[in-house]
Amino acid sequence: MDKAIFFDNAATTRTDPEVLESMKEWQGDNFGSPATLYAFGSQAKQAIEQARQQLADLIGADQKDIFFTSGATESNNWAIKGVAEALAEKGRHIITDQAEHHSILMPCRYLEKKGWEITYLPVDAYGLVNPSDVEQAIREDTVLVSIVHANHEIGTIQPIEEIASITREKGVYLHVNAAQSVGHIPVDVTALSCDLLSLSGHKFYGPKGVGALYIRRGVRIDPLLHGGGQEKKRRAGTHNVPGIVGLGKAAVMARKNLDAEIERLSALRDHIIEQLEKNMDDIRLNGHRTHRLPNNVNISIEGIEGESIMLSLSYPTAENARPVFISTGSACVSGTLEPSHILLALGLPAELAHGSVRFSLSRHDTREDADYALKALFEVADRLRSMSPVYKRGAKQCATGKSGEGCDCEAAS
Amino acid sequence: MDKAIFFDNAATTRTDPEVLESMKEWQGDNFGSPATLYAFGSQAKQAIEQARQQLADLIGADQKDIFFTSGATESNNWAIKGVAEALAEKGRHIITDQAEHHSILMPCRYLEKKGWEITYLPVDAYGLVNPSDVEQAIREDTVLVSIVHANHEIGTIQPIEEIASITREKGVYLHVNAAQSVGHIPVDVTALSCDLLSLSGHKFYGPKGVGALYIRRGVRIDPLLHGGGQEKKRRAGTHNVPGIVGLGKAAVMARKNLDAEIERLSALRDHIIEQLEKNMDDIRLNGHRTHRLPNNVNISIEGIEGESIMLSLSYPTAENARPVFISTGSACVSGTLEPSHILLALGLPAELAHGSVRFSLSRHDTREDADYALKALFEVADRLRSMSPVYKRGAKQCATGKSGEGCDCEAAS
Amino acid sequence: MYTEQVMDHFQNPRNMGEVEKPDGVGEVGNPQCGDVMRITIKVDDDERIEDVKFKTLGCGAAIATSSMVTEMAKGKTLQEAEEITKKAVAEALGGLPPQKMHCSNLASDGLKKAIEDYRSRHKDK
Amino acid sequence: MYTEQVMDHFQNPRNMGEVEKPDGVGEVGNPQCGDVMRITIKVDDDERIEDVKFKTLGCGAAIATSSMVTEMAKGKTLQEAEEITKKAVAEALGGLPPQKMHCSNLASDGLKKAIEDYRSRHKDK
Ligand SMILES: Cc1ncc(COP(=O)(O)O)c(C=O)c1O
Ligand SMILES: Cc1ncc(COP(=O)(O)O)c(C=O)c1O
Repeated sequence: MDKAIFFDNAATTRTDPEVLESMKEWQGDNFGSPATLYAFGSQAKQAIEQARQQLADLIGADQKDIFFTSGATESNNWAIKGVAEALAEKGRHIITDQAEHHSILMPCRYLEKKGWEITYLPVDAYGLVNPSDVEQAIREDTVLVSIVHANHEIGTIQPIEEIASITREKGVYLHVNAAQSVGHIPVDVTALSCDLLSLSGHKFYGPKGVGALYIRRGVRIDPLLHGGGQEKKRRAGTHNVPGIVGLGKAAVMARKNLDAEIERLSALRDHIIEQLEKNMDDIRLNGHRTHRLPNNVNISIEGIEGESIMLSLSYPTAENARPVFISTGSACVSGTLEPSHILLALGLPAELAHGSVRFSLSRHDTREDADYALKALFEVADRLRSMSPVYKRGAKQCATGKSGEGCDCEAAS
Repeated sequence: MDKAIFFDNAATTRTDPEVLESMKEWQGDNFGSPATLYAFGSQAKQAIEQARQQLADLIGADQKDIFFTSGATESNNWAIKGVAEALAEKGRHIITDQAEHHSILMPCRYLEKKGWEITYLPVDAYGLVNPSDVEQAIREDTVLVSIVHANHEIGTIQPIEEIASITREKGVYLHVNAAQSVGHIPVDVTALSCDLLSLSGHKFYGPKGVGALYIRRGVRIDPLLHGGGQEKKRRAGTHNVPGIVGLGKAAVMARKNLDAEIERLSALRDHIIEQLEKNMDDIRLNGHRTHRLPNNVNISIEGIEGESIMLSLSYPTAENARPVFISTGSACVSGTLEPSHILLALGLPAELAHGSVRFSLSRHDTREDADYALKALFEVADRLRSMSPVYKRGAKQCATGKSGEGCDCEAAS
Repeated sequence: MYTEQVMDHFQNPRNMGEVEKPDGVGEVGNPQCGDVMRITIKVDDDERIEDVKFKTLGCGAAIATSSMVTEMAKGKTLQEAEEITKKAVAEALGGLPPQKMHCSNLASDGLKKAIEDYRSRHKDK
Repeated sequence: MYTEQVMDHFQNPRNMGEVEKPDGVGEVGNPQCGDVMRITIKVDDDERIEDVKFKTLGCGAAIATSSMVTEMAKGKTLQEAEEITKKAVAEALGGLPPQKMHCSNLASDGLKKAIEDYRSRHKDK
């Protein structure tokens, strides 16, 4: 197999070899648990405290406010359910939005079943939450606002600072899911002014199965994992020392490369978007053109369906020897019959959500890779469109059944 | 430093080099997420399904009933809070015992605050739960009984089968925390007849940060981590593929060596106990002499305190060049002022709990290692006893202040 | 997740396109659901399917089952073709992932609809 | 977690044992709490601590602070010795882990009790 092009880095990234290297010592002779007293354990303890500092440095936090978890899903569940439980006496209302990741929406839905009330704010056609919507939604009994920093599917970056100035004034906690932003764009808890922030190692070249929750000092939150006294009794469980050390290393590397990578990847992203718009008819960019992660491109391709695009790209052919791995918001891959709830939240008709593809780039990807993938995509899209019973060039297929320039789809999105 | 003797394997074990080897592929070129469709992800999916089967084979389960978690702490929290929430309508009473691990007791205490009622059964002088106590404690509104398979501190193995026959008859779920038993003694969910079972990779030479919860088909339990559709929508979060693969490998290795290791370690354990009893005055064995993990020795040494023993052993000296790492139930290491709740639950006076030391052995330890550690312990104990203002040979120091052969401590335990 | 046969039919679809001057046309599905299938047939005097083609908007399974259904239908009498079940199509492809079974439903539905269309036109005559 | 000084005093305790025919004895702590400390002192005619020894049941910090307190007290007048604070002992050891501060408390308490004992005996005379 020729070298694959992996453009699905929003799903997971390749653990950096230096990160793997940093973990080795703690998988070998130095395997002791940091909770123990003897010399052995205290080396492990120093190692995780160093990692805590490294991660704190990346996000501008006090290292005392960093709590290691098994990943962003745990951090998000902890933030939402932990604050809800701790403040249940004060109130049972939580605000989030319709375009959040499932690891935010599902805990919220669960709380709904248990008697909490959740407001799911709309987002605009670019996926942006309107801060004044947040302001209007806050009530006496609101205990938490949870908004993602950067959307994993469309890359839209939310106006967190503006939202934070509202939650701060109203005395409501703000949780930010930064799983997609940490290590990719500047994330500074002081600048963002949030109270809680989630992150996941494998989203920025760190190991899988490790993440963290930042909890600003003084924030009231119940534990999610109760047990031993680890993490100042706030998150029990034997420390995953190699994972935590790897997370620290990933933080150091991300911090060092951040500015250069943002510049490089933003240029690459814009090049891809430009090429797509130049070479393909009847496509649309999903998400915001500038308030956007440097590594995210998401388009809808009219008249064809995402899984078949993804599948075609992933199988090498004689002409395209390098497999290209991407993702799609089509229902066909979600395991349900619904396309991406995020694309629908933008107002996109279902058929355009089914026809969406996401490129998410990594620090390893070059312009050559991008051009290769683009060429492959053009060919695949042509082939699939030639098979499509509905696609007619320039004639937009709409939910309403109308087509052409003046169709309702444009208006709706 | 001369080669250390690590006798704290109940805290954590060294990840086996073969396990580390098995993980490499999934940390390198094959880093894709199993939740994706393309070829890449489906290889990862196959790998985790193979690991699921390997783990299922070790515990006699159907692979469909295995759910991967971040470790036994998560599994225990999930089992207890998940069943409690799912069956809250049926009743809010849970039964456990006083000698459980904190990752069981703390979720229970938390539920108490939230309106559940918990019965903490006593244990006998050996740490055993009496099945008829379970029977008597079960009420109309009891939804769960949670009993550890093997105690982490004193190694006592509970009569799970007998307890299960009661819970089964009464129609109450039985959860078994098998963190210390899986990979060390036979664990078979069919023989044990339990409904849920927790385990942790790093307790049997697997990686840290990965574990599993066995959930018998049909058992009603809410998720603890809500989010993406992983693990049949019961445990969200990107799969820790290398960790899961390593857990599977650890299961295969444990299964292969189980019988031989039980025999070897039981003999080594009994040798250590014999030597201790032959060479030291005024000690007592904690836990059961035969219903005991093959790798656990726990004794109380009168007149001295555990942290100082542990500390002395861990620092090499001219005579004892090899550091020996053990643990203790003394308050001095618990971070609180209380000695081990498990030793107290046996009826042991606090001073004997402070003076307890635990040897927990691994597959790497030889008789030579044990003899070295014993000799070091004898010397350390002698030295510390010579410093002790209370130790007088043969005169037992009691909580009651009485001493000598007829003292109340014996009666109480 | 797909069998080799599925991938083969997906990447090298048989009978893709539209029969010229078709005797019957069947269109099923809906772009909002992500699947649309259009089957066109040419029927000979013995009521045999002389030619059949498909156009499909949909996932890998939808395309592969379309291709397979046309292969299976070609040369069959209308009655035989109507009896091609969703299960038969899936089996001919070496199986489909459970969540994809509805796609293969669509393919045989499209064929049935084309045959119905042929019949309704010929009733009129 | 312990400083080098703590480990040094723990592994090579100074003044371990009992002064013969002590002029004052101070015992503090309780085996149930895991710490017992017995300080014995010999006081010269100028009310200076001529000799001082300890016996301690307890953790590393308890033993190290006992050893350090005796070192600090030796040669001091009773009044000076009484002024040895828990903080001073901890500092002399290069610091103690926060959760261990109560252990160093005990050491200076034991010394104070021994001095009190001396005084109460001498009041009688
Ligand atoms: C925005 C966002 N939040 C949360 C998560 C969950 O992270 P993890 O799967 O590492 O728990 C992801 C990735 O899956 C994500 O993209
Ligand atoms: C009996 C028992 N249960 C649960 C646990 C928790 O396991 P982990 O720390 O891997 O979550 C441990 C070990 O710490 C244990 O010994």
